Amino acid sequence: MNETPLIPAGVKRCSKWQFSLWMAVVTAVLLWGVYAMYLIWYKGLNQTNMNDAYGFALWIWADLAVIALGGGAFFSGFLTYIVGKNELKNIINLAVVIGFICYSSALLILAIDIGQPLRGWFIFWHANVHSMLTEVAFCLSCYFAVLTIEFIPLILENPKLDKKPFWHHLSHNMHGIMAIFAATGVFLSFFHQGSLGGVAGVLYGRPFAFREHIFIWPFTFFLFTWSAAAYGPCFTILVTKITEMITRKKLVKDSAIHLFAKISGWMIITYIIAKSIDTIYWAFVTAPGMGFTLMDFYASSTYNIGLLFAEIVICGFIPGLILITKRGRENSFLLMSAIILGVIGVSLNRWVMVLQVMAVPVFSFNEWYTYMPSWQEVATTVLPVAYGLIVISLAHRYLPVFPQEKELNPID
Amino acid sequence: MKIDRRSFLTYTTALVLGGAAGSMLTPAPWKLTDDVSIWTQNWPWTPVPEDGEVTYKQSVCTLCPGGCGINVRLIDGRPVKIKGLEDHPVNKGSLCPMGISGLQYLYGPSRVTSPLKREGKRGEGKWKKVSWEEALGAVTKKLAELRASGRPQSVACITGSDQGTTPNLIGRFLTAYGSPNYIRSATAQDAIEQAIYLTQGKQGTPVFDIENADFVLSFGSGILDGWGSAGRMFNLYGSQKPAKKIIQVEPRLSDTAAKANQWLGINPGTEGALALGLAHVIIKESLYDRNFVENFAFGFDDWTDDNGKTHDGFAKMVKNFAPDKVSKITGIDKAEIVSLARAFARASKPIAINGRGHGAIPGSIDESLAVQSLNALVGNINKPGGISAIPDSNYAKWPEVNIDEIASKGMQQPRIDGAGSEQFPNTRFLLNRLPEIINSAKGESPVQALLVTDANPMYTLPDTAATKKAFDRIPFIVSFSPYMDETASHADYILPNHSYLERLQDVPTAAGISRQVISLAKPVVKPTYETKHVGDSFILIAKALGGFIENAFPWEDYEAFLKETLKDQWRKLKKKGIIEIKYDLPEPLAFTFNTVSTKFEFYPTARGSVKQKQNSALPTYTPVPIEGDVQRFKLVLIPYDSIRLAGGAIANAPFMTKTVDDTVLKKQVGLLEINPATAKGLGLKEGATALLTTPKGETTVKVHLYEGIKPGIIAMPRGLGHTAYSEFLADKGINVNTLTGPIEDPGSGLDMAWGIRAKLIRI
Amino acid sequence: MFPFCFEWAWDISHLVFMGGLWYALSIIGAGMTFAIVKTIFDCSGGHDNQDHGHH
Amino acid sequence: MKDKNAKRYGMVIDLDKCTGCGSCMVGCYSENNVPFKADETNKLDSINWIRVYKITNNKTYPNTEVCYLPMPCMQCDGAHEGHSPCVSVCPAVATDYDYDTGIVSQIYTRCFGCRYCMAACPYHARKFNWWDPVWPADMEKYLSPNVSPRMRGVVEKCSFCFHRYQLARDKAYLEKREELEENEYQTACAEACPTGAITFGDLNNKHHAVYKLKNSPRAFRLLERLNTNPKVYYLTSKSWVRKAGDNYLAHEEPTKIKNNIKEHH
Repeated sequence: MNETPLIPAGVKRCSKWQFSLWMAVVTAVLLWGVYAMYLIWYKGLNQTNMNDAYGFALWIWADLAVIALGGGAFFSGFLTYIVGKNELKNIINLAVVIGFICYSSALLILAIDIGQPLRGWFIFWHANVHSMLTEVAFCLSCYFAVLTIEFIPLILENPKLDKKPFWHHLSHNMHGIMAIFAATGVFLSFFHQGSLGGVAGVLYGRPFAFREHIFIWPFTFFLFTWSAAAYGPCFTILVTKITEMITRKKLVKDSAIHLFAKISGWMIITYIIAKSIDTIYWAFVTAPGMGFTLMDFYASSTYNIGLLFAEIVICGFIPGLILITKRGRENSFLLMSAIILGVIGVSLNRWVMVLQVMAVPVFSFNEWYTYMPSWQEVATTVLPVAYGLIVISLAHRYLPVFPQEKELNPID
Repeated sequence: MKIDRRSFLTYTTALVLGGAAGSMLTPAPWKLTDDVSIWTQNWPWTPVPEDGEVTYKQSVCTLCPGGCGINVRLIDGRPVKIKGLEDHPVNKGSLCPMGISGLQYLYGPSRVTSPLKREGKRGEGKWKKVSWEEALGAVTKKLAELRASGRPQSVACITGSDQGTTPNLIGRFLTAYGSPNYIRSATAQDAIEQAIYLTQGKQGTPVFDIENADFVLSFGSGILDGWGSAGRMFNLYGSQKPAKKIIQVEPRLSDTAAKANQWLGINPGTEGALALGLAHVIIKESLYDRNFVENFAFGFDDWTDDNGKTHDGFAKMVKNFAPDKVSKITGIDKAEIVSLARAFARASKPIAINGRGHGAIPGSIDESLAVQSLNALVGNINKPGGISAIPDSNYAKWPEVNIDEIASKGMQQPRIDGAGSEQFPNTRFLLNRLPEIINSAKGESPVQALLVTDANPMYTLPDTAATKKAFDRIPFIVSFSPYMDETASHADYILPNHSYLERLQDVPTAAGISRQVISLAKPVVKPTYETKHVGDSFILIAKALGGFIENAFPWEDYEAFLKETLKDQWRKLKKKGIIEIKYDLPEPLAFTFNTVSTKFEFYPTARGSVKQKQNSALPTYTPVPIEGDVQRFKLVLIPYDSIRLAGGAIANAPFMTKTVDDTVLKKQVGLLEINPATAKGLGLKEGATALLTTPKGETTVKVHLYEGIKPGIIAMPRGLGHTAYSEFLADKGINVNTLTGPIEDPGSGLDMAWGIRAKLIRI
Repeated sequence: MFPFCFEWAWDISHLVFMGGLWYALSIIGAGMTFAIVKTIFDCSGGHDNQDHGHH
Repeated sequence: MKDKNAKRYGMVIDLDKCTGCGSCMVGCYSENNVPFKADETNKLDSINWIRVYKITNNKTYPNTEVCYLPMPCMQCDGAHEGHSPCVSVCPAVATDYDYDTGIVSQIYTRCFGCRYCMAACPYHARKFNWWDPVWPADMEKYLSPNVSPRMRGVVEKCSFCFHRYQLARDKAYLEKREELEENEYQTACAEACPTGAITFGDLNNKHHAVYKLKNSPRAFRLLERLNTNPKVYYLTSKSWVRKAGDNYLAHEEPTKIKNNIKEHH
């Protein structure tokens, strides 16, 4: 089959065999994950190393992490369509693709994670509106619909599809009202990102997780939305950089990257200040009220105070400060360091807010709970990575993801 | 329009997509989603128990000798729940976890569901299902052969009890057949009974009237760990007055010790010394019951026999047990000893009891005598809140049994286990000696056929290897066990008894209770499998053997036999489930004893002839020799009992094993309790794996660091390490009996071992 | 999620939460309907796709 | 929503009387069709609606003390009644607070196994069915029809034997009685406890034993400082046991801590 009509005009792509080889490797990893997924669905959650103390584990972390990392989509949408930062149009397509991958992965992981996947829809049908998880499920699904809608026009820009009048018009018309979708997406994201923070923050039986509330929302609600908006762009930039590295060409102009990085930097700085205030209040007021000192929560060898330092200083203030300074973000090494630290930082935060919550003993006579994921859990968590690589590879090969690519890489 | 491949693909795609979208508008996908979830709510492999009419049946639990009343809830005749019987005089509604687990002994993979004949090697687990005719026929044939060859005495029978009509029926069978070798499994009750016999001259079931006592001094008795009738003890503890004191003396902080008012950590095996030390203080400070000692006791003061020879009295003898010395022996602080003695003597109704843990091992006869003497010192004999004995029950009216010449000859042979011999005249059964006797026999085994019912010696006897070796020398073993226990799995034939909820059985008074209570265990459900009441099996074998043996069993079956032998009592028993024979305690100041002196004998004269070596029959303290070289084995291993682990003939139900803590069993490995200080010296951390070696065997264990155990002592529970039963019990932990061995009490022949030396190496 | 599900209650929580949900769903639904309807209209209007300027 | 005749069923467990025998656990297994596996030594995948913990005072031999601590579901009221830690988080209303009895229910056929309730419960009262339950060799025959066996993939927990409440109420209804007698509705664990350490009844009813017991100076609740407001009370005469039942800062004394939340009446 001749690929040429499928590849956007004016850009160069690697050879078919090279691409096929790459896809074969990634597909093999994907199949490993699919096999694990089959085992889990067929035999049940006994295939995992979760237990009654660790009901939430690797998967919930993966969910929270991918949604935070996919936060670049809603935030770039917000900046582009609502704030009017048109420069970001050059990166928003990728943000949407990443968002789509992240959210579809999150939904898949949730479907694996629940004990009765065939009853999963009860969360909608029998919704308990007071549960943070209900809010997560609704907003996540709705926002996934929005992301799909945002992704469709990009798919329709495939040269072959674009030739069909219906798809061409549809793409055009969807573009026309994209601001409305984007605004809806921002609204939904605000809530589900927040609700994911709320998932831990409302657990008043878990002193490590519980935070004071503003109205019905715990602090973590706002911190999660904020951190997703702050660190999501880091991941978008990181994926851009990795794609550039692999394809060995520049895909997005520095102006767009630097603008995005700068906004991200300021979001990180403000977030980490808020997070610090939250931590101080929690350490000195909330936790002691329940009979805990801060160090009680960091009394294990795995979960020691170094984690808190890493999260706030190394992966918070440092990348934030790099990104808000012009010289920092314009130095490619510092920029890369900052966005990598940022991605680690938000993932670490989500890890702590899921796994450390479970690990901390609430009774003085209990030991710290330990957990090591089974290979099935690891494989199903790697599965979305493989899936993401496949989608990004296909999208990059066949769709005009980077509007500036042609201009930056003219074909002689 | 030309349909080429491309447009075909396009149209197909459009059709599929359109079809999918369109079908969403139909009810089909929604209905399917709903149906699928309804399916998950009704998975065919998740059982739905049938509902029906609720009824209750009352019976008695016979899983242990405790004799607690049970109330069984049934749905359309199907038992679904067991709870304690509220108005039963033994347990008053309380029940132990084993009793509550009862339904798991009715069904489950451990049940033997039909007669089995061994196919492969012994213990290999290869069986052939056979008919009852074949199984009974094979046993009859073997027994007939042995009789024909003039060796009826080479048939031995091991049972769990010798009280009640079923054991008596089996005893009658052996008598008619011609074998004196009826052997009851021994417990601490044997030593206590003998001590009571020696001091009071009464043969009977011991009574500990803890109900009415106000100060309970327990020398290691696990009164809240399953000692005696567990239901009764728990009920007593729960309803006792706050003023009642429990003092627990044992090297390990057991559940009993944890609930006691005071726990005294003692060097294991030195309980007897402590009892004498307490006696010392009580006598020295004149705190004893002068009236009882002066008027109703013999041998307190020095006395002169008919030959004019002067003997030391108890008072003189205990002068050797001053607190200083006893403190050194027992490891208990001198001041504690003195204050305990005073508190015990000054209490209005103090009682001292012994028998370690559940009482699996009889223990030294001197120790039991010392404890009985302590009770006598405070005048606590034959009165409320004290110690006495209920005469062996004789409610069944047995017709005389006539025996033929072969049987008569057989019955005149000495017992194989040596009980009742010149060496051990006061001991009735000595199962612990059997393996050694068989193993050391020259030529063929003195036991040619072994019948086992309500007992599991292959598991419960200390030194499992020796027991197995002995059993391997017995050519013919028959088990009547309803469960595939260790002994059954080494048998040649299994003639499975009904499970306890399926069979009729009278249950006589259990040890400890101050009233004579005979209860009737009634079938709450029809037999589920092809099993037969053990009484019926014996009657059928007797009938098949013919002659005098057949004549000794003129009844159609066990029920008919029960009806005829119990006579009047039967109607009452059947109707009420219980007959209670009021046991009247003698009036105070009217103490009469059946001893030579007609008094309570601090100096047990009946013991005189066997204590020649010692010159005196007085109980004294000589350290129980403990097996193992102290240089090689620096630690001491003691077995302990837990209410959540059945260490006896009937093993744990899955529910009980489920309650066992992960500090006792972790996956398939048993945990050994060790004091952190001792562990540190051995470089062992919590959960570390170690090799445990004793003179009897070795095993891999994990260690559990426990402050509640005396440094230098290590402890393992009884009840784990089964090799038979099912996956719910087998190969979990180690059977502590594989690591220990019996030590024969020179006075009684009973096993008096309390532990064994051991070595622990980190691996 | 519907008033006929038995968990439903006419309380503030349900009104706010489900109100928000149905509001968002309506916008998404209306937006997509609009885009599709307009596309069909655009196509049936006989416009050649070449006539449209590229966005 | 709340009936004026509403009950608040609760439990008082006398730790001074508990001997750790495990009868409550076994009584519960057999009452509630709790499954069992070949290996139940991993207590984190072992289904127990009531679990007896063994705690020690951490002192060295011979000053060591042990206390057994049976823990069923605490049937928390939460800061305001109905706001139990688990009920408020269940996304599918599979666990609910019954305002007539104060009992937190679990609907197995509704639960889809997200385990959020387990994360929310500080008492580890909630257990997940990691496996399909199996009753081997005819053991299905002893299952009670009053409690449905659970399928794999759902959460379960102590229900204060709610089915017994229903049976007692049905009986009272047939006999045209409005109120239940104290002994008509008792949980299986309270019934099984051979030392009578567990007392069960309506905490609001002056005539019920629990009413008096919960006001004993020996009474306390587990993790009260989290404001879970449990309906299971404990009695102990040992200060170290009381201290182990909650978390305290170094300078704090358990009896002097005022709880933010008072129990409801």
